[in-house]
Amino acid sequence: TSNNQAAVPATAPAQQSSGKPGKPITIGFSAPAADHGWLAAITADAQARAKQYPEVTLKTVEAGQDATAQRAALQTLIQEKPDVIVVLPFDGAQLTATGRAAMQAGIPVINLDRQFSDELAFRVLIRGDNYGMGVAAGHFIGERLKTAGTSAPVIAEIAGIDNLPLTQDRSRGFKEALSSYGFKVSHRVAAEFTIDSGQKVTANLLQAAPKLDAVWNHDDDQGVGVLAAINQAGRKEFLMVGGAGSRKAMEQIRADNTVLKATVTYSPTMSGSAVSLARLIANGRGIGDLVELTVPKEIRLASETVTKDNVADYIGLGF
Amino acid sequence: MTDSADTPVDGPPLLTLTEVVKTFPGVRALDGVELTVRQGEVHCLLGQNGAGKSTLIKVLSGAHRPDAGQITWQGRSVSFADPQAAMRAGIATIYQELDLVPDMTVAENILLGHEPRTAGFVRRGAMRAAAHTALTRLGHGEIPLGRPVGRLPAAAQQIVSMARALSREARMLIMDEPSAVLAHDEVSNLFRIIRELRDQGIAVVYISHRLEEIRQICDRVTVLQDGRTTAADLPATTPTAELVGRMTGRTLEHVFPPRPPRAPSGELLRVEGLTRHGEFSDASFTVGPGEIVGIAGLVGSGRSELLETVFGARRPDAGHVLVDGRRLKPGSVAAAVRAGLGLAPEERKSQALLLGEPVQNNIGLASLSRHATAGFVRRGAERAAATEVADRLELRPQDVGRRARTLSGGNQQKVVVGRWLLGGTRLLLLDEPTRGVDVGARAELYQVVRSLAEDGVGVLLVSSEVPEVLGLADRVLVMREGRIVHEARAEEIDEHTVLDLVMAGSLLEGAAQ
Amino acid sequence: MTDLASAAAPKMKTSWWRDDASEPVRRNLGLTGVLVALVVIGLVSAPDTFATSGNVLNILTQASAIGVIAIGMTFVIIGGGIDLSVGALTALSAVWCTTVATQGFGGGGMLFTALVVGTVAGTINGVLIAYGRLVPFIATLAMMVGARGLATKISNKQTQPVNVESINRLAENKLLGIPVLVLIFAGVTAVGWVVLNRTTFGRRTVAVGGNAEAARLAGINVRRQTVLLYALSGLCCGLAALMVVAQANAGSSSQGDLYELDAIAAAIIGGTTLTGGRGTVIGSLLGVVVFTTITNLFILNNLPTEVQNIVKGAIIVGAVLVQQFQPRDLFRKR
Amino acid sequence: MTDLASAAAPKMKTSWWRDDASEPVRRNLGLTGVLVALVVIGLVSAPDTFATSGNVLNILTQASAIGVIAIGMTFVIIGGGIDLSVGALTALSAVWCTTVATQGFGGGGMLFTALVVGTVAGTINGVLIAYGRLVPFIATLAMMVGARGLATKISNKQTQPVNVESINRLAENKLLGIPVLVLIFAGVTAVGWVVLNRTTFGRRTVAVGGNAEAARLAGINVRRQTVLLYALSGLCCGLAALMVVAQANAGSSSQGDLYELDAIAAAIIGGTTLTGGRGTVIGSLLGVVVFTTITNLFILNNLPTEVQNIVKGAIIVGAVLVQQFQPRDLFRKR
Ligand SMILES: Nc1ncnc2c1ncn2[C@@H]1O[C@H](COP(=O)(O)OP(=O)(O)OP(=O)(O)O)[C@@H](O)[C@H]1O
Ligand SMILES: Nc1ncnc2c1ncn2[C@@H]1O[C@H](COP(=O)(O)OP(=O)(O)OP(=O)(O)O)[C@@H](O)[C@H]1O
Ligand SMILES: [Mg+2]
Ligand SMILES: [Mg+2]
Repeated sequence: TSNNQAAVPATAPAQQSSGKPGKPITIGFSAPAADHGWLAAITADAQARAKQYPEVTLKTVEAGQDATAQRAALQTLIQEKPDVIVVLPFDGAQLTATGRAAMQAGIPVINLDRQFSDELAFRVLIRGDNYGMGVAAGHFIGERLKTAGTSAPVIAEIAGIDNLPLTQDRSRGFKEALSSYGFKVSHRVAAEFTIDSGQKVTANLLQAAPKLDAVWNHDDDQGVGVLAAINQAGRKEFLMVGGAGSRKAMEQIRADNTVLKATVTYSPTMSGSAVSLARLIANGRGIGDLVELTVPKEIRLASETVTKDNVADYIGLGF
Repeated sequence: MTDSADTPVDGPPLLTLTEVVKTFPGVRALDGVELTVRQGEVHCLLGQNGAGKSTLIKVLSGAHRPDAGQITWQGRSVSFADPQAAMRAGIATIYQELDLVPDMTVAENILLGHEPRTAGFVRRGAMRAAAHTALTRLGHGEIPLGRPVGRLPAAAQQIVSMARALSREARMLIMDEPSAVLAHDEVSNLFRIIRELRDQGIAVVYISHRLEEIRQICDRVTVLQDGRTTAADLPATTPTAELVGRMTGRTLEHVFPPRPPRAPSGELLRVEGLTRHGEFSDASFTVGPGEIVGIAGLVGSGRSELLETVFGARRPDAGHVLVDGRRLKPGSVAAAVRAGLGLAPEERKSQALLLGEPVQNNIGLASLSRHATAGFVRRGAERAAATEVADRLELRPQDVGRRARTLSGGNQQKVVVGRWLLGGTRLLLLDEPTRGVDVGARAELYQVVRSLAEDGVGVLLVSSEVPEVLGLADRVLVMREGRIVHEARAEEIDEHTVLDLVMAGSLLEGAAQ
Repeated sequence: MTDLASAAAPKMKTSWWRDDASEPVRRNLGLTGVLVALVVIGLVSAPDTFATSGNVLNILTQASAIGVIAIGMTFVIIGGGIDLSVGALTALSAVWCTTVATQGFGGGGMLFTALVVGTVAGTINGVLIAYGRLVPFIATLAMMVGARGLATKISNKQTQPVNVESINRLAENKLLGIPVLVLIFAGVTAVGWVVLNRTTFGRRTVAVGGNAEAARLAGINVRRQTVLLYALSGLCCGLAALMVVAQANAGSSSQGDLYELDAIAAAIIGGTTLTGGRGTVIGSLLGVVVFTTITNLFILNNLPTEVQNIVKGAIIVGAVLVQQFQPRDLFRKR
Repeated sequence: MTDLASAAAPKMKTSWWRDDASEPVRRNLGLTGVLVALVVIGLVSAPDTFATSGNVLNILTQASAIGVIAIGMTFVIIGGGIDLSVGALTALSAVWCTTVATQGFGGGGMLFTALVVGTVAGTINGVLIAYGRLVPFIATLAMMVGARGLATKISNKQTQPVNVESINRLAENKLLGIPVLVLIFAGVTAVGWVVLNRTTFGRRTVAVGGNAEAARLAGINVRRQTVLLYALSGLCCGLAALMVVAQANAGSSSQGDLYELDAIAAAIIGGTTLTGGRGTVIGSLLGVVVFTTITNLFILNNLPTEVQNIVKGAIIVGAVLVQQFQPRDLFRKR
């Protein structure tokens, strides 16, 4: 399945810095459990990555359905004293206390993607760039419409779960990027990161906007539903940009037979990298080509724009 | 029994109702009622099922608000906004429909709404004491205070609601058919209390369908018909014929239809050694086609259980039931119904009726497939059949489209019996069929049962009213502590003997406990 | 006293529609009123988009899957139960009928699978409740959790795209200008109405829900009826699952999320009582359409989600109040 | 006379566990059995982690917030209602009490705000139901949607970190080695038990739920009682909100998600009947602990979620069956 492909290209850098296997290492890993491709890939990539290192054992605890459940999971994990903990929290702020607790217990915490509200709660933060994602989508759409010479275009945004801070960051980036072209978002709907919700809100959205020029959909998972709705309405007049970068989305971009012309990445491979960093920290090493002797405090992935032209390079990373 | 007519009371009017009107959707339940109750008298309300008695007392107790009319209580014109108001004014009520909370204990039910309390905390000791006093006053100290009333038999539940009314400080006590669920001898016990109350100057409004009770306890009688007062302040000595006339507008010649001479031949139902531990044991008897067999016994002697077990509603621990010599599948109502049995259970509301459904659907319930083709109900046919049954039972109001909830108690009973008439039943099991049914309707029901018998239907009748058993049945079984202790042809046995047999049982039982 | 007198007057006038027998009708009248109100709001707030045939059909299409489920739910609730597992069963059927293996059998095979899976799961609910004597709430809650888990396991958390054209095109297809999905919904509603009001099955359902003991003593096999009811609900879920799959062109364990809430809400706002024994198919139909219309209105007017929810809450309350309103309430407490 | 009397008295015809008076006890016995079974499973499957005091306290802490809500829910259900809004009210109170403005007043101010917000919202539920005559399901559903929306609006979709030390440390603080949160839960349970079993308020709750008409005829103000019940439930949500906030060191509109389901499930599995009039506080307490323990077991054995859910469904069914099992059923069908 997808995780293998995800892992393969990520292997390359691993070899350089890892060198010979060190002492056995236990890495605790916790991510929200959700029926969602991206989150599934996060867990899968971490596991695939861990397999690369014979001395590393990855102890995954599924975090259940909400922050409370994940807190319970982490507290149990802390009691088992792994060498490092990699955690993608449901909500950074709500799990900061637990992160801090782990650090105080002498376990370095690698904070994946959703940032703790307290610096003391993590040793390394590695995350994607939600704001940047919105910006990328905004620029792509802006450029396309400008070159097409569309004046006062109708631009719609299909957000994910709306009361997540990350959704807010994405929307903000999108809005600000568009405004640099003098454009604005004229229709904004929010789905739930699920296919169903994607289909429903889009079907309604297409009724609300009889004519569209561009659409940004935050999430390629719900994108399946979004595209289904668009096909059912037989609409073709606009271009659409996806988000996160699922394999299916990239295939559609390559095939270029749908309204989907691009997607802005938010790659789950970061969890693979997090495992590698965890290993380095456990061994007190730094990142190979960097001067520093230890792993830096923060790493932020850039959100790249995958189009027909460069899709070949990225399709391997699609989840 | 002392004839209370020789103690005429002429206190000042405690309560007067003038021109009271209460309408329900489609019905004028009360249509200008006049009523005067004097201090320290026992005032009886008479009327057919649906005459408006219960509605009237609900108006008095603040449970319903009248649409029009004047209520004068102790000389002041009042309108009770809710039951609290009426209670504060000193009116306590025993409602016809048991007004208890099944999952609360006897003690809690008795003091519900006026629990002895300090700072919101129930004083449980005081509560139990008060409850016990109320119960012992009714001669029932033995009812366990800590048991949820839902687990008491109907009779005991009735005692509990009476105890509740008594536990209030009242100037007037209203009793809506308190004797309906009481066995013959419980009633005289009840009368003892009523007289005590009367002698304390408390007015009692008493509703019953049993005219002989009126004779024993009442000072004055008011008769209602179709929500109107047809006669006020009659002396209790008024001849039965006249009372019935005022109630029904007709004259009632005989209550029990004549028994045909011929002894019924053959056998329809055979019960052999039927037993359910703790309820009844080793019951064996037969019922022939066209034969009416009555079962007499005390409340709690296990007659209902026996009936329900014969009907397959309960699974016997031993013994079996045969119809036409073929064994019935034990514990299967469906099998019993297929074999032509029909049961009119004891608790009509909880065991028999779909209160929210039209009468038609209630009557048709047991014979759905009979009026259906390929699973589709032929509603025309069903309606016709139901209407016919309704006519035959003189249902009031006749309209079979009416919801069962809105029927008066007696008429609801008719609906339950009607269900089996429609079902083409060959053996009818009746548990307390005339409970809460008025004189006229009773006679009609007896007629129906008898005519069914004449059409060859076998009938097994359970009743706490010995005269009813003796008057209607061809053969009588006496039950005691769950055993059939005596069997005789109705002509060969009299009320006194039956009571003796029944008593003996309870005496033993009393000794045992 | 005077207030009593004055209170008497209006009573007679209004008595006809107070009559219990006509009550379901009245309730539906009420809901229809609510719907009309929503339409007016739509016409005013989004004049050029709301009334388009496209949008109306869109609303009905959105309502179709959940509507089918709501019909099944209506039967269960009238029968005195409740089914919390409908959402999960939809997901399970959707996932099961979109596995690569199943898709091999083509559209027919997928439909068959969806229906069987739903019905079997529903039957299990029924057996647990009727013979295991579990409280419906708990039994179906367990099924809800379990079925969702099973669905996730089968799909291995992946979205399963559909390659069967007949299914993929189902959502686009129209008959006489009406989307097939809407026609299915209409069909199910019609059948549901007939079954409830014209068949012995429907009668037994009402009897079992209204007074189980009475039904039992009238010779009705209460347990069998109960099992059938939950099986029916499961069947509806299976059908709905295929409709959802057709709309999404994919099956996923995340489908049917919280459908149980929508279905129950629709049935209850449609006049079905949770205590069982009464309810109408038409009411549930209207309930579903009302909810879907509300959502549509929000998006047409481009309202932010949080505002949507606040307003939605208010609308629900308003709707029920409108629907309950009776002139006599002005004069009467009881 | 007296012998007749005794005739009317019910015979002791059944063994003790059939006697209704002892039924709640029996049910709780059953649940305790289930709990014991779970503990055994824990000891076997995770010998070195499960029995640690740390883990046990962890379980109880996890149970505390939802437990407090379940107690309030128990009262509402016994009173013949249901409250779907508890999760949303928790979120609303949590968000409201963590706004920068509120935090200005310190811990006390936050507690006060949380309690007031919860209670007021609960009271609105009660008024809608008792005086607006809305079905509890619909009224609280509307509140659930609306309150969640309002919470989102107030928090402006951001998580609100708490800077008040007293609150942030609340979750860590212990008294005699027992976490404060657990103590609060214990306290609420105790109070709940006393109120239900020893006060007129409690008894009237049972009366209203068991037979509203009887309660009315007995002079109980049914409507007032109803309002109070929902207010109480709201109050519990307010308290729970503060506990959740203390654990998360933050308030968010996503908190309390699906708590309504857990709370209702806990109450019902604890023997409270949805039809009202019957239920026990202890039962609900056990119900919550059972559910939390199940989750904990899964994490200790770190099963993947989908498996967790499948097994969980099975366990729930099993638990209830165990708890219902009565020797008598072996030879007596009724
Ligand atoms: N809640 C109600 N809704 C509609 N109609 C009702 C209601 N209660 C009573 N009625 C009607 O009012 C009339 C009087 O009923 P009521 O119960 O007072 O008669 P009753 O004299 O008590 O009869 P019974 O002797 O059988 O108890 C009947 O026609 C009955 O159908
Ligand atoms: N719901 C109940 N719970 C417990 N015991 C009951 C219940 N109903 C009846 N009993 C007991 O079962 C036995 C039979 O009761 P039941 O009232 O059916 O006898 P019965 O002869 O039919 O009296 P009735 O004349 O009231 O019909 C009695 O000992 C009674 O106490
Ligand atoms: Mg009456
Ligand atoms: Mg009986």
